[in-house]
Amino acid sequence: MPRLARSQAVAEETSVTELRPEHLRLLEAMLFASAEPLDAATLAERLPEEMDVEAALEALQQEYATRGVNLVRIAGKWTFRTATDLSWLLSREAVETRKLSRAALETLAIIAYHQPVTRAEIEDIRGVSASKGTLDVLLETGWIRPRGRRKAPGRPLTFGTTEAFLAHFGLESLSVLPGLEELKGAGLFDGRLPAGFAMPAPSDDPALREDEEPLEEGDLDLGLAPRVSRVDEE
Amino acid sequence: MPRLARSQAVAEETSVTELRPEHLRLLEAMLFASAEPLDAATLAERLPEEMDVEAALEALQQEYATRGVNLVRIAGKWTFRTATDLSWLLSREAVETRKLSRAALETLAIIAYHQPVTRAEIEDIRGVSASKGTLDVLLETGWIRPRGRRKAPGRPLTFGTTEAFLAHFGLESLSVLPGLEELKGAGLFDGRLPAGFAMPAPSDDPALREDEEPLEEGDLDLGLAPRVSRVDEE
Amino acid sequence: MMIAQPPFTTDIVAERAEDEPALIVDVEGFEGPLDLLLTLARNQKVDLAKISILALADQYLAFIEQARQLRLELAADYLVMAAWLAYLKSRLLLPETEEAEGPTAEDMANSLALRLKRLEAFRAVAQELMGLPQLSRDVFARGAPEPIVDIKHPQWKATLYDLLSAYAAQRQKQALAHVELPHRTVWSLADARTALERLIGSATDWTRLDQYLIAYVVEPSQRATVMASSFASTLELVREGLIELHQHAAFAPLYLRKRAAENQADASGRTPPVATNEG
Repeated sequence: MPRLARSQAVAEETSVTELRPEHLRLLEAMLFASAEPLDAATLAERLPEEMDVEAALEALQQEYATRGVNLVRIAGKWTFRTATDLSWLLSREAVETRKLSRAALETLAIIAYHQPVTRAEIEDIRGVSASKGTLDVLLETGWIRPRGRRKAPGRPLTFGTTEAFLAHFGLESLSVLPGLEELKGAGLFDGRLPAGFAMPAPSDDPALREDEEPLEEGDLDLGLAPRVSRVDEE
Repeated sequence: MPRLARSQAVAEETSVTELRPEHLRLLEAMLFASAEPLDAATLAERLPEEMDVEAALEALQQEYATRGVNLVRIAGKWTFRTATDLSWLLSREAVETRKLSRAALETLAIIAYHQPVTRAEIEDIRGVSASKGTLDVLLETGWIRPRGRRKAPGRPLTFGTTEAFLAHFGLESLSVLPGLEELKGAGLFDGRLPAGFAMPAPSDDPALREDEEPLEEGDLDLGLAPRVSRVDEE
Repeated sequence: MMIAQPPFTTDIVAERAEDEPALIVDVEGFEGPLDLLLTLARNQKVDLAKISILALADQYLAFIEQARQLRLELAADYLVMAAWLAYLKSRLLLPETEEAEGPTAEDMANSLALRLKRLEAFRAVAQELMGLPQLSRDVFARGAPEPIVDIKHPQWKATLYDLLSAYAAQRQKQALAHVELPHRTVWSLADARTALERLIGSATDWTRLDQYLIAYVVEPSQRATVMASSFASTLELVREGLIELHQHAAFAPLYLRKRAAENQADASGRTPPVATNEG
């Protein structure tokens, strides 16, 4: 390696480390190679008898304090760990495109058209009971939110769509969602609808309806909040 | 050791390390954390774009050169390893090993120094027909792999070494194989040998040579595949 | 094989001591005829470059002869080498003929010497290779590497078309399912008649039938059965002379009123209002 290329700081450090006592080398090698944190007694067993292990550990800890790897004491045992401010290095983030399931799409559409709507109402419209995961996935997308509770026995949560929903689907507002005639015109209904079939005029007005009451503190802690922050941890 | 001298040394070092550029912290954190050697490109992904990664790695290598843990380059990738002079200290970490037979060792050396090489060529050098087990044992170590087929009657498999081989022996590349120069310089492989005896510089470049052709599907089903994943588990 | 095995090292086992007497007949200890020849050559205590191939051939053949006298089974490799060496020896002892084809005896001897040197050279580098510090034996990687966690940020994908077609398809499916399996909530004729009699009792002027009925229509799905049963009851009440029924056009709303005693004289009486945009 070309010595000249080294920065001065490195050169100085090298001259300092050349003065490092051998036992710091021994300690760092043992701590590095060990699969487990080691306590001072275990270290002392393998090190030269005359060595003051505790003092050496403290010196080593101080040496590594400003490095990308620190010597830390965990439950009385010593180990090297990535500096806490660099823990982000230990994760690799990637965007993964996922498709919504058919059930999730149907549920999302029902929430969009029928909001505010409870889980039981969604199940009634879909004619099947919703799997737990479906609403969770939709909450994870950030496209729906619990918006209140229905004034009814059991006070079920009511769901509605969010601004992120409008943004994702490029809708100026919910009122531009196509109505029955437009869906028929688009060929999405095949015309065999029974008489009296109706579609609601959707609205995501955040104001609570007459039969809704506000969410309470704590409702959002039940894993029902849009999980923007939780997703980060996964 | 006298406390004063040590604390002074540590204090000096601390003041020096405070001047250490942040990217050395990032590098050492990544390299400490990784179970596998990392190449410069992978490291560069996490570093500021304008940074000269190779230069920083060399600076870091210099910094750690006198420590109990050294930064080494293996198969073109970087990793920390305990200093070679400290193996006595770390015998407890040593993994119990299975010993290779003398035939296997010679075969390994011939493959390493003479690759790509066929079984018949190995037998010619050793003057004895290879027992079936010898190549199998070496394939099991993950240090050798079938890399192609020689364009010759019978299309025999050609063998070469793997990255795991370099990692095990701590080699930056095949060009630093010990004794390679002497072997080539001994005049054993010049024109005085019958055709086919010439020994080119060994290369584990996966690109096939002129006289090699690729393996076909099925070749790797014969238990001849390099078992890289198995080696990792061992 | 999934059984984890210890990594391999390269410590040499069963290395034959160099000072082992060469003529102990122990073919098992040799790694083939070249190895045997190399050992014999070493015992000449001279540089491989200067060994006498002739002397070496003699020693080898003597060795093989001894093994045969002891009725040891020799691998074919050893016998082939013996034959070749016997041939080489004869060539070396005879004067070369000018017109001889192929390599000369000297070429053959040189080739053998070089093969021996080459094997010896590979053995030397094998030893050097094994002398390198080996991973997990002499040098160690980080004992507790900190794994890099893959964080996948899901980016959900759905198009407005996906959304609308899913909605339409499932609503349609459900709607048709309802038609095919209607609620069997049916008014009996008796139910309807009771209801109508109660209603008519309070209404003496023309009243729209569906206005009465609407109060009983709990949900839209019951509308048809309520209407049908009520209409049938109405016709019966008319036949019994209890009410009057009027419809001014096909599919127009139905009007009915109690047929009061005082009204019976002028049955034609006042007609109900003409519905304009109702129905």
